[in-house]
Amino acid sequence: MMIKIEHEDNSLTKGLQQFFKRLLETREIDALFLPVRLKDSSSIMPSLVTESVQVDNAVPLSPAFPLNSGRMVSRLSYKLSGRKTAVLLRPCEIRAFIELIKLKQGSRQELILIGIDCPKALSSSDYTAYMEKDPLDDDAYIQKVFSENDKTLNGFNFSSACNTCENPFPVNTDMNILLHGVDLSDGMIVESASETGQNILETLNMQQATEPVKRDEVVAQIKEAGLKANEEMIKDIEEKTNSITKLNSFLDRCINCYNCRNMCPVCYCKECVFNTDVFYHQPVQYHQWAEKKGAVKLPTDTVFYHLTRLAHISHACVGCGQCSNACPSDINVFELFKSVAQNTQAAFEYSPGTDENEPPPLSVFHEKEFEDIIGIERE
Amino acid sequence: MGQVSNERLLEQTETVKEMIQTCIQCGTCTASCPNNEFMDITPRHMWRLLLTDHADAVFSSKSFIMCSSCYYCTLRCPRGLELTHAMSLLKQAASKLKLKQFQRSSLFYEAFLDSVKKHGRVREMEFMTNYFISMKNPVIPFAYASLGLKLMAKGKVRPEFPFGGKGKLTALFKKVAELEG
Amino acid sequence: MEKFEPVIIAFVCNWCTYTAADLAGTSRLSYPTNIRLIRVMCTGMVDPQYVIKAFLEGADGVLISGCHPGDCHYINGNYKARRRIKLLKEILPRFGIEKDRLHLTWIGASDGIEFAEIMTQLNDQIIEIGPSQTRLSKVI
Amino acid sequence: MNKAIGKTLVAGAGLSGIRSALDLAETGYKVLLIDKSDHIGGLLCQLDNQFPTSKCGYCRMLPMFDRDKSSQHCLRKGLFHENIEILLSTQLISVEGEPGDLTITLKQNPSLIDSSLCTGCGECERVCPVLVNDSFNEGLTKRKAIYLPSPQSFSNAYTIDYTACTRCGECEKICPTGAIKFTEQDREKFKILVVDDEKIVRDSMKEWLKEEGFSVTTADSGQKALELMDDRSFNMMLTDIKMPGMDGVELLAKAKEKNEDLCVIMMTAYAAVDSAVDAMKQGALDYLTKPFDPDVLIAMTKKVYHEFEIAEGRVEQVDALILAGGTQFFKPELGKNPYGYGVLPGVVTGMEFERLISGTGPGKGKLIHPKTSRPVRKIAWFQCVGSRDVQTGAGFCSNVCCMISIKEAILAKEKFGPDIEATIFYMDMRTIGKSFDEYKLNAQNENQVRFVRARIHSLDENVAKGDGSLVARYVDMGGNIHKDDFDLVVLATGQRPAELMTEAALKNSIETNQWGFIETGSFSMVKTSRPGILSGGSLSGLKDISESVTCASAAALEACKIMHEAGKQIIGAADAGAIDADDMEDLAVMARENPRILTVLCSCSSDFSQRLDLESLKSHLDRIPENESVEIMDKLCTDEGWQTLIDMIQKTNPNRLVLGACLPCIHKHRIKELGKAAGFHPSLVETLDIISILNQYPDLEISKMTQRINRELKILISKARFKNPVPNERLESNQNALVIGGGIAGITAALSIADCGYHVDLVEKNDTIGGNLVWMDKTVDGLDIQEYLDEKVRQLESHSQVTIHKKTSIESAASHPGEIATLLKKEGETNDLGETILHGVTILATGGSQAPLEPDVDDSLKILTQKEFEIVVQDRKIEPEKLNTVVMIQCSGTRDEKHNYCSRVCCIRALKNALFLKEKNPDVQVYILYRDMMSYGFFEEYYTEAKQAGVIFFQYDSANKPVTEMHEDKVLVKTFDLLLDMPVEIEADCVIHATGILPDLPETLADQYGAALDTFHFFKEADSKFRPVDSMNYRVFSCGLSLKPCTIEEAVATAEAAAIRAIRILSHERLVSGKTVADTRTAICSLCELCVDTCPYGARSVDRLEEKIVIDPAACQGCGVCAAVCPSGSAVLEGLDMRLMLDSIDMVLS
Repeated sequence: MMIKIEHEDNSLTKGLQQFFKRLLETREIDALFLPVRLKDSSSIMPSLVTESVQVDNAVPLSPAFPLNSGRMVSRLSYKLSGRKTAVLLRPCEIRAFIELIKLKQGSRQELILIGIDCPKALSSSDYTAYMEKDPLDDDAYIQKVFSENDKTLNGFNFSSACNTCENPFPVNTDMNILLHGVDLSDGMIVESASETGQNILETLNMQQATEPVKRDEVVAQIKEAGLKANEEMIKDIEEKTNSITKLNSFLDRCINCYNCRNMCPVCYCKECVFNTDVFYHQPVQYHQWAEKKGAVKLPTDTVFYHLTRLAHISHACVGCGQCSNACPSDINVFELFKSVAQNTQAAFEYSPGTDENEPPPLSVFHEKEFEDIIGIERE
Repeated sequence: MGQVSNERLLEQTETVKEMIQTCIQCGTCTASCPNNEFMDITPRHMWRLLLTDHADAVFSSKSFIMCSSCYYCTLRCPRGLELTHAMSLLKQAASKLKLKQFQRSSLFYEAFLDSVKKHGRVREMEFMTNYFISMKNPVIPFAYASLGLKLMAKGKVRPEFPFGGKGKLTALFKKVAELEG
Repeated sequence: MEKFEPVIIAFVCNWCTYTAADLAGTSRLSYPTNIRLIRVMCTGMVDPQYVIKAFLEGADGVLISGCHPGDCHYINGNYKARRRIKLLKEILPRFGIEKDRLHLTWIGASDGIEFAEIMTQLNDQIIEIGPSQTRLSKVI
Repeated sequence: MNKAIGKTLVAGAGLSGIRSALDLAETGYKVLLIDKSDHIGGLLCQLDNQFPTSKCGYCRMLPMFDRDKSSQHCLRKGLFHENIEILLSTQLISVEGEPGDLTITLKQNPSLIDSSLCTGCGECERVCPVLVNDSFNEGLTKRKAIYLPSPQSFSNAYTIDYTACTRCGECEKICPTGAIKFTEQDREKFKILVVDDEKIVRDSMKEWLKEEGFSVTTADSGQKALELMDDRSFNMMLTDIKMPGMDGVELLAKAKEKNEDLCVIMMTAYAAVDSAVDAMKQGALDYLTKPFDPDVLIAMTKKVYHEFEIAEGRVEQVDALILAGGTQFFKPELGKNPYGYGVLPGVVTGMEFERLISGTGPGKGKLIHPKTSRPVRKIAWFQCVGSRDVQTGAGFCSNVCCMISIKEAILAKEKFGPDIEATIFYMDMRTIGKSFDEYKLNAQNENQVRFVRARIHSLDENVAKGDGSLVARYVDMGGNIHKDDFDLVVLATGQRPAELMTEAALKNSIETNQWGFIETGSFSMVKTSRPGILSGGSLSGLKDISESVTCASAAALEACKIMHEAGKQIIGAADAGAIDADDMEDLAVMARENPRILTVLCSCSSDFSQRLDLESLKSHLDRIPENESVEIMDKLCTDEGWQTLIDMIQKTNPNRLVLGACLPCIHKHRIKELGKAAGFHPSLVETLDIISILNQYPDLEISKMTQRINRELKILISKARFKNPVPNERLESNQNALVIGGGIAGITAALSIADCGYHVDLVEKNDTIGGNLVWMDKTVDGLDIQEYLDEKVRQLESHSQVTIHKKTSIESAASHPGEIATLLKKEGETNDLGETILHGVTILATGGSQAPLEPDVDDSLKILTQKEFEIVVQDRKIEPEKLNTVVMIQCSGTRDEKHNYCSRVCCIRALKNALFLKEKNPDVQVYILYRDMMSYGFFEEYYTEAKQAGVIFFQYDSANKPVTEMHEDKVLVKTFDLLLDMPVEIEADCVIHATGILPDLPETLADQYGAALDTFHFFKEADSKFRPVDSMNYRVFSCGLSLKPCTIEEAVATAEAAAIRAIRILSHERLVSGKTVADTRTAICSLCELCVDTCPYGARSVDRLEEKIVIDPAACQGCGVCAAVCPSGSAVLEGLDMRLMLDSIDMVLS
């Protein structure tokens, strides 16, 4: 079913807030999880909200994307809490969460997943700068981002991940808030995407809406634009990193801080193997490497680390771009990842985050597959 | 068939059926048989007919008559069945029952043996003459004419009567007759 | 110029390919000595990291070899290995490590001759491809 | 009191011998494993792949827990186990005594080669002038008289073919280590007497034999010979038969009176062979037909001499004896040889074909014609060569040839391409195993193997073509004659009793059947007529791998029972390698210490130094910081050398040792001693067999060789560096068993386990036990089933170690490492929580039943299943005397889309019922409508018997099944006679359908115990061939009908097998893991469970309470897939962990 969220005091944001308040008041749920502007701050962070009044600070659609909340939702759900939570997530956050479910890091059992057409995001550094320089108010931002498909905002760049995203639409949820192809002057539409979602929407008793007629067309346009941008980006990054030498230079500022992996929503390890004793080498080892090569850079294993991470989770990369966001050395890790993820995902016909019953490609096998790679015939 | 009932035929072939009871229809006999191509039904088919009590069908075929007793089938049968012997028992049955369709062969054998009995060896001309006479069909000799001439040209059949051996086999024939009851 | 002698690492499973290698040994079938065997329990235990490490440390070629499908001592380790090699073949060429530098083969316990042949062919092939970039440039 | 350890002798070290030996050794008994041949592994060493998977899996037979006690490599390389002593080239001579106290005499070939000195360099082979047929390749290739026993053997030691060796001594001269020692003068001690009236014969024989080094005396008459015998003793006499005066036969008798042990060989002209044969009956050993080739004489003499040489027996005291001598194959060259084997080109036996396509065979992995060396394209397989053929004295079926041929055809296609045309000529396709029918269909449909139902009478060369191709003439079902050309014809040769074993059996009064196969007792596949002596594997008739293995295990169970009843002890696994508290402390200290590695290189009396730059090697290795010291020593293989090493260890006090030497001195047991002497665990010693590498590259220059050895040593040093000194894990293990199902399989399993001293809970859902046996009267062999069942039930019910739970089902089960908890539910008790049983093993013997007739319309006793028929006849509701016509329809609802397997027992049951009817009423006409008559093995006799009794068989096609119609009080059966090509209608009083067997193993039940079901809903074996009663969960087994369709006897065997497989776990209070074993670093584990899902053995599970991954160290086989699937490195493979691997990579690349 579809219901309509109308403007509240001529504000879309307030209309949305109203919707979430109603949701919280239904008793169907105990808490909301959504981006909230922190008190006395311009920072918008994902927050767990239990008091209706707190919803007034929620910014469901903002250019801030400080971290992928998929990870946070996994913290909320990896064990039972006895509470029902409605979580609002961007499409890439949903995808990340679905991947985490497959890895037993979270569960949908106590969650209502609410998806939203992606409002895009500025990169973290640009966001800080943008906020300092006359930012748009929340409603204006929504109007702008859903009416134009620009790569910049007031001269600041949307993140590379957003600009090259071919799938900024929610799937795999209980309900979705739709803005693309919707006449925003008339409000927004919430569609149910599961039986649970439908039941909840029914209890809200809100005005029914009809399918936005232009949506398919707009969605197709956005996807196409995303694909095109993605293609260009990949061509570019491939050119920059298509040899070990080039990869060396691409990563030469890396300080092995592992922030990229810490912020990666699908890098679910409690501790990265590169932080374990396996890589806590004997002093003599460094000498031996130095003796072999003449010199060795410390910290070592930089390329090894990045290639390993590609091997471990590129198939699960949801393209959120948080790795680049987190890099203190401004290495565009995201682009590197996405360019490889595209290949690995295609190889296993795997599309991360779309179906929680689709097992991770390296956890399964078929007796008859990839027979072409067996043997030493040259490809 | 007409002249002899299946029941009567079955009685006559009882021993043969018993002999081949353990046949597993593998077909070795058939594939072994050098005369198979002249047979209207294969030996295997024939044994099968016997086993399933279709003796009439066996005797409406002439396959067993075509057996030239080369013993290949007996040699190779995995069940160790004495198939050649079984074939000759069928021939004997046919002869004993005086089945019309086998009359020619029965008479042929009789004429042959008569000649042997008399002379201790076969006298081709006498044997053939007797055979033709017993057939009581004036057309038959002509059918053999060309073959006869060929054999004569090669010296396989001689017009004169060879000598010797007379009466020496009588005892043997007598004994056989005794044995056969 | 000195003839290029490639450095090749072969991860061989304890049950089948290692037996074949042994058989090649006792049958006096020599294969290039620059191929370095590392015995593993099963090809299924070859972590992608081992292959990456080998290439980064200057290997010109890496071979993983185990039991034929269905022969795996551990039932299905070789199938799991196949997926990992497929994965690496999608990643490494992207960075200039040619697909043909990495191979997966099934060599059974009785295939001593095949083992020696494959080793020789592999060596020739890697010579043809030439030295790996990782040997030329120090990887950070 | 210290009781004696139980010991069993297993004669025959092939597949089944190994199984029996390992089962007993794993249980904790001592085993003496002997084999007459020079290598272990038997027939399977010659086969690369086996049906019904066309794959191998031989290694899956190896122990699963306490793995370090045994070898862990391909069984073709050999086997060792701490509890097994292996004697090769050894035969069984005699057995005396009672079960629990058997005295066994063995004779062993003298060893002319000291295997501890032989380095396998191959010089001897190079100089040996004698070329003989290589029996390993079935004579398709040649080998020297000194040779390596099997190409893959772990030990590189050479062996000598005593009968072929000419004792020229070349090898002895060239051997660099002095490993070969001939005792040539012994031949002089062998005294031969030649008796012949012809001087020329006497003289030339004397000359020939003297040349071979024997002492020869001659006599010109029998009288003279006897006189000579009064003077001195002879070992052998060669005598002519026809001599003036006393003839040879008379001389034989008189000579034997003087000297009973004298070997006499008769010489005779061809015409008098009969008298020679008579003489053999009177005690002559053999005969020679004159004129003979000197080579024949010499060979025969050598054979006798050889016997003389090894006559000295070794006497062993054991508790039980398992005969596992396997089988032999029919020799097609004997007898009528209609297929021209040995005469026509391109006619080979199945075994020869296996060698032709083997990687270690003559074609070196390519299929070439053995005679013309041309490529082969068209291949035919002829079934039943020497089976089901009274002309070759074989009234039996050989069980496995059909399947072997299918496998060979598939392999030919798979290995050599789809261009190969494969045709199998058969009579009945006996796909009698669970998945065999499917295998055949796959061969037919996927591999395009052509199946022709025809028996080939003989084979000819296609002379017109002149290319050596063969032409086969056959008749098809329609009666049409075909002539097909083939490049290669493979004869599926049938089974024959193993000669030596049968000989031994006869000598030791063990009963054999009419064909010479060991006869086993009623309802047992392993008990021979002599108590204490058991038959394993194919000795009692050829079996497929799964059945051989099952019988081998069953034999082991019986041996186990004997040893237990005789009060013999086992060596507990926990005690054997026991490490006391002090040692534990030392090890714990060692674990915290930095590695101090001592690397020792043997210079092997300067042999190594000629090929290696040992000094540069030393200086390279010295640079490795953990290398405390690198030493070069000489002749480590000698006792002095070894002592120097021990001294060095004591001096330098290392905590790791890396040894580079030759194979003999790095043999495992010596390393073990060394570990003890030096005070550390043997697993901390790493060894490199340098000589093998030197041998492999005889021409490699010193610098390159040094480099190579350097790299190999570095890998080992890396291993030593990261080796975990902590001892193997020990898992407390519950010692009770749970058997689910009270049919004959469950009863047998429970009794077997209880008889060996372990407590068993048996759960049966009904209120009676006995299962299917309850409704059965007699077996086809005429054995009384009720009597048997009553006795078993009585034993079970009165057994102090058995608790029976009737009317009880399984509510739930939970597995923990070392223990399974099962919650029972008694019928009728709804409220109470049922009883919980804690047990260490589970045996699923839930049985199966005859499939119902679908649709079951008839209640007038006209249309029945086999079971219904047997019951109504017993109840006299049907009186056989009153029946006129009975039709039996086989494969009614089996071997079709729905149940695509052969139920194995129905054909036998049909034959039994048919014979029963004929016995009760000779006038009843019985018709059996069948697809393939599955009267496998010796059951073939009943097929013949039924035919003799006048039962008529109609074969039908699966596409054209018989139909039945009720016509008043008769049933009209319509079928089609394929041979007569005509429809057949039979009016029957009664139609009996063979509906097949359905398993009764609920998926949920199997699942609760970590077992799985196969596609047919039977229990899924861990490996259908090599672990036929095990599940992937090492504590769960199955037997009887829930495992596979089987006869009572076979069900009993599977139950006994399941029992011993269980006992080998139950006998240990603690199970010891392997040194290479999985572990989890809980602190960094994210609990993603990828490792749990990927483990093929279910060794990993999640402890929900503790929130961590737990590992059953005994279940873990150390494959390491868990470590590879874990991105964080929290799943680790101890012993081969990532640090070690990465370090090894660094090492080989530096």
